[in-house]
Amino acid sequence: MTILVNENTRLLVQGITGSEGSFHTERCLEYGTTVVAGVTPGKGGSQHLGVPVFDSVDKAISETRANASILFVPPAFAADGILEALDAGVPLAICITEGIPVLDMVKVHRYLKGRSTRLVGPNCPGVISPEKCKAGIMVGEIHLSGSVGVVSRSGTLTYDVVSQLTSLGIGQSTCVGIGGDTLPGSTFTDILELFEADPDTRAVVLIGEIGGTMEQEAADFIRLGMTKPVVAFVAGSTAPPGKRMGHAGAIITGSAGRASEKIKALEWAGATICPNPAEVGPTTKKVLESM
Amino acid sequence: MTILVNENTRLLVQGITGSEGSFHTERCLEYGTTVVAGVTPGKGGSQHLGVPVFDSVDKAISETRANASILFVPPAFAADGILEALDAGVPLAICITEGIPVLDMVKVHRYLKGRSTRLVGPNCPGVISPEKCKAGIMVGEIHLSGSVGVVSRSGTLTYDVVSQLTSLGIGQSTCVGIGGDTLPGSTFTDILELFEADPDTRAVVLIGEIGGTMEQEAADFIRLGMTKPVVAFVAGSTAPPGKRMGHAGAIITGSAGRASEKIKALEWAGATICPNPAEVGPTTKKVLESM
Amino acid sequence: MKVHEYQAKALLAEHGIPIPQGRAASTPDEARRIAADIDGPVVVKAQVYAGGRGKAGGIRLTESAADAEKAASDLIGSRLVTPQTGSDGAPVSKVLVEEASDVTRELYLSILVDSASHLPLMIASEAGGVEIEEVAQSSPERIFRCTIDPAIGFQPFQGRRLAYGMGLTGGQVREATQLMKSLYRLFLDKDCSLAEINPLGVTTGGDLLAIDAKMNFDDSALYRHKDIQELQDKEQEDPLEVQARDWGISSYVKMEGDIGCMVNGAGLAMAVNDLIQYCGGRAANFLDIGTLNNPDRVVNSFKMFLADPSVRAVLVNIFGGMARVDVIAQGIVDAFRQMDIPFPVVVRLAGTNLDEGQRILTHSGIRFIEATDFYDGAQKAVQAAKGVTG
Amino acid sequence: MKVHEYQAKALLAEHGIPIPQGRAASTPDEARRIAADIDGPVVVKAQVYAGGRGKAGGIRLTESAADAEKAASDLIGSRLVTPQTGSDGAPVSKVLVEEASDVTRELYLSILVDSASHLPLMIASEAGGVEIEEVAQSSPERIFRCTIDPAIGFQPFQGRRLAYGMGLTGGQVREATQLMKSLYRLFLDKDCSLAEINPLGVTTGGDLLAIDAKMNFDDSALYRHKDIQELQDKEQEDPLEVQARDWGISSYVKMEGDIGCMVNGAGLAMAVNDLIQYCGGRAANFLDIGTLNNPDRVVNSFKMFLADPSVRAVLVNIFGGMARVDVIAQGIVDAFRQMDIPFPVVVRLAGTNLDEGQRILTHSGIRFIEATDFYDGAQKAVQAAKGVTG
Repeated sequence: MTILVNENTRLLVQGITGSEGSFHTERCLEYGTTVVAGVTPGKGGSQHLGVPVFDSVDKAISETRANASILFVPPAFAADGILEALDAGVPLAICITEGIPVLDMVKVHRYLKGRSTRLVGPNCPGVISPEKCKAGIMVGEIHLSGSVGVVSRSGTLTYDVVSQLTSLGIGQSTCVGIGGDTLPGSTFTDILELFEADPDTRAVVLIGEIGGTMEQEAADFIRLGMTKPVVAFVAGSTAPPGKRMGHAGAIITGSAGRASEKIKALEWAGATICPNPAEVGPTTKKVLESM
Repeated sequence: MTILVNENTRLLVQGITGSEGSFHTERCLEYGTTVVAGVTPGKGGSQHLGVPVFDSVDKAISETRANASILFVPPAFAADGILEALDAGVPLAICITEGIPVLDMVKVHRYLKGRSTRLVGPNCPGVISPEKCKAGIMVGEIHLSGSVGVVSRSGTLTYDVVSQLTSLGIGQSTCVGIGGDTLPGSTFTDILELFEADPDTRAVVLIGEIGGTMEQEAADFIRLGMTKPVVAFVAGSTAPPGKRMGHAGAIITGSAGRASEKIKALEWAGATICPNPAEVGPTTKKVLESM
Repeated sequence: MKVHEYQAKALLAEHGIPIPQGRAASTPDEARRIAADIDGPVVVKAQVYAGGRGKAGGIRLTESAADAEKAASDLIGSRLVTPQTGSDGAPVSKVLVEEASDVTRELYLSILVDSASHLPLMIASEAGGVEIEEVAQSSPERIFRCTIDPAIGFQPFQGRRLAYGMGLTGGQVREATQLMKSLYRLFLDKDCSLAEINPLGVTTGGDLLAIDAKMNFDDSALYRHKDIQELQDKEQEDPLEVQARDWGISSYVKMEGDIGCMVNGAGLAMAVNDLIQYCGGRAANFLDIGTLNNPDRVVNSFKMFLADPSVRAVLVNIFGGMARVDVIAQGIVDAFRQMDIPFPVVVRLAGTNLDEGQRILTHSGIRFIEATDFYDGAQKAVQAAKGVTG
Repeated sequence: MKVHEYQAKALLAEHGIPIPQGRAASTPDEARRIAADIDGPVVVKAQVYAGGRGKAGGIRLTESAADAEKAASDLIGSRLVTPQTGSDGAPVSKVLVEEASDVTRELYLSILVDSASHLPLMIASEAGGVEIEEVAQSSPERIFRCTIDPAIGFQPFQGRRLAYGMGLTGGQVREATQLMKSLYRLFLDKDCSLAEINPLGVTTGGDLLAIDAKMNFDDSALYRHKDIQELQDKEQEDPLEVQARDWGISSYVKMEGDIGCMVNGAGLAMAVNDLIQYCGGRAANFLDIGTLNNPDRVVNSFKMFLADPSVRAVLVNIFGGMARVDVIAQGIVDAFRQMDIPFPVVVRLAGTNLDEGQRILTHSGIRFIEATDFYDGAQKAVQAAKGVTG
């Protein structure tokens, strides 16, 4: 078992014919992901990378029984793409796009409320269940199938962390990038709940960063609802307040947004904190050995 | 037992200081209803008819533990009043106001979705559980406590029907006016479900009218989900198509809106149909006697 | 509330939706000048509220300004009888003179409020130019629907779905999406109850054009749209219904019998009319005096009965709730004092302040037939109308 | 993106929110003329992006046009040091000259997007004129909040709740509700991330007046607001950060160390900076080159390092995902070919197209220090910056 995606995932790619969409669809196919459909308005009826292309998500789903969608849609059109996926009732939507206006995401969240679709992202690297399904832009080869769940607000930092795990022989059940935006579709807590319920995940690595209070909320869940060990690193200890560090969400606006506050909350909740990002692999190894 | 309102109802009156609000609050108090608060923005802190008045619904609820609200608010402000009641989380809101713009009600319904408040009306006479609580503008004296539920799209026609029942010695558990608008807060089906679940309701009288398809949906519920007998009358057999007969919702726009279609659906579902409105009392009597 | 085609099109144009070049004319001469300005074949279209104008001869294709003048001259001042008017037809006081548009396809597009979802519903079809109900019956698969969630507004993906459903391709899809967005905006801005473009033409150049348009407005929202109120053309309505509205009786519908009815409450009024028919008579009207506690409204209702030559008897049926019986009773007395009532009046009162109401009637000395309940009232009114004294 | 007070107020005024009479001046002479027009006591306010101007002497109350000119002359061209600027202060190139408003109360009003509810949140308090965070700490009961559901928009009942919360009464409640509705409209129309009126004054006449205003805008939405983009005042920003943006590097933050960093991904960039400090060094900047596969962006990053006099060594850390390592490698080679790189460059590459990237670097003959992982990279960069050859 894994969470979110597995060998039964039938992936739909929104924006499949764009350059990023093309590039990563090809990587996903190479990895072995079952990509059943693409959507690019106006290109319905054609084929791209051997995948049938449709004009709309609902048509793609009704004809291919796709059960997950990944979006490579430019920021100005991405919210419309997510709303289309939600409207079509796809169970999982993963939005890679960075730079979606916040007020567009307000609408997306309002529309999401009461629906059963899970949204991951935007501004995220996607989701991978190693050796089963890659629905994202992460490098497939660095992953190894196993029993550690990874959840992160970052993209490339996660690759580094996963590389450390893999090089130590520690496989991953699923790696989830929840993204660096201020209004992510899924939070740490949402994903931790799934890992807690997944029988094949033994431990979880959580990679947080400055800004917002999502790590503090995760800490509450870890303390009250989590039986599995959590290894955590929070990026941005050296970031100055009031400056946006790349990610829209990575900005210290109040004291709660500081790395030190987040680390304190996670530590108090019982997570094992890594003093620097190069320690995540070794720390996870120790935690697993002590179980 | 009754549905919606009973001796434990603590009623709040929105628009208590207006002329209709005043008049009917007084009638409700006379009937024995526990009116605990009124709301009129700008008049908070005063008393009206011996009832404390507040500036806002949330304040009224937090200070008086009101658990139902009735609205006598002019049409231009009524949607705002309903939204305020929903926002404050009152379990039951009864809107008497006629003439609320349809697009205002679209917003109300969107906001209502996913919330636990039940809205009755607008453009309705309200709800009465005889000898327990009157939360409406109906004449209290014509009612008799008993075991027949009454649900109706009409106001005065219901009074007539209730008079017939009472004069035959048939008491009512609760009488609910769902109102004559095109987008009512509660439908026949919603109220039938409550009557079906109420142990002290033995039979239900349903007073429908032309326009829309609410009677057909009720027929589906009667056929599949209702064990108690239903006596029905549908007004408007002589109404010409395309003409609005007073109520915003009483207009035949397609064949489904005709009285004959509604009667056919209800009859097929097993309801006992009254050929004319003066027969509702006698028919109900026969139905009860045959149980 | 309804408006004319030319008014609906003006609203579309204000919201950026393309319409054919043209203007409304009130005289044949004006029609000729508009046609001359257009310089090419024009269509002269009778402006009446009813549909079905084409088959009824209300839409004329003309090749010259002189022909347009002739067509306008035929139409203006006539009454147009269509399947949607009664046998009297509807009076034509204006024609719309428009360039004749070359369209290769006729589509359908509309918005209304869907009572099942409680949301605005946009409906599109590739089968335009006919009544959408017919398409819905014969080939429902050719109709595409999208509800619009006010939380997110009209979204491009919905526009694409409907546009593809209508068989549009390429740049037309974006054009159609923009048009739908504008139509939704108009629908919201003006509190429409229906905004329909039928047919929505696809020109030989591939562009979209609103060939015909129909708009209805929510009566309850007119108070916030003075501009729409001003569009109302009373000539298109039943004169008695216009009269009733002028006298403050908004719920009056002319019917075909001879018993004038005054009832409080729409459901009760319908039931009373049904009951009259059940008892062998026919109502002359539907009249709900509403809940306003104002005796003048009662007096005005009696004025309506006097204005309607078909009325032979009157049935007043009041069950007081929000309306108070004493106020109604006073209104009846006022009516008898202010005018000569030439027909028998059956009165049935019940409900709030009944005793006071009965006292007022009895002490007034007016001549009326008292009824004990509404069945009794209906029977007595039917007898009275037949000339049988009650 | 931030804007000046006078620009924020102009936006408020456009949306019908009352602001004091006044204009911005770029010269003392202009300030004198504006003050003369106002004819009464005026406030001369330094226009800088930072808050805390009052205590820093950036806001001067003057009684005459001559005094206003003098105040403007003091401020324009100076650098204002406030608790929010850093020790260098912020350059003052404009002052806002405004009528001095007599206010009896100072309230607080703002809107931002609440990340817990994912909805716009309106915040009101009767305790205006100070930082709202201080009020939130000391007397949270004086702060009132309403989230705004896009399904229904801002509703009058919310306005009343907040207005009563601010201690307003009578006609002020309706005035405040209208003002809040306008502020919400502005917030939506311009994609604000913050719209704050603090203080919102109550004048001696009982009216509301926006005494000071602050507006921030969502960078991701600027593409649809050319008018807002044009308001940007680059003088108020770090010159290196302005330079970075001009060169297409949107994620650059100047920091206080000596190791220039070029990383792909914000989280990794923060982690690399953290790691450098962990290894005993300090980063000169945060620089995320993002995911665009464009070697010019890499070349421009090196231009940034050359432009920053504090850089003594460079660490390039790329883990290719969406970004491709070969493209980055080509960028590094291009940079070395186009300019003279005077500092040691540590390069750590991993991920997509790694082999091709390494081949490009190795075959180019450029001089760089290779790192095997990011810890190795950080250590080597720290050593290099200290002058220890890697």
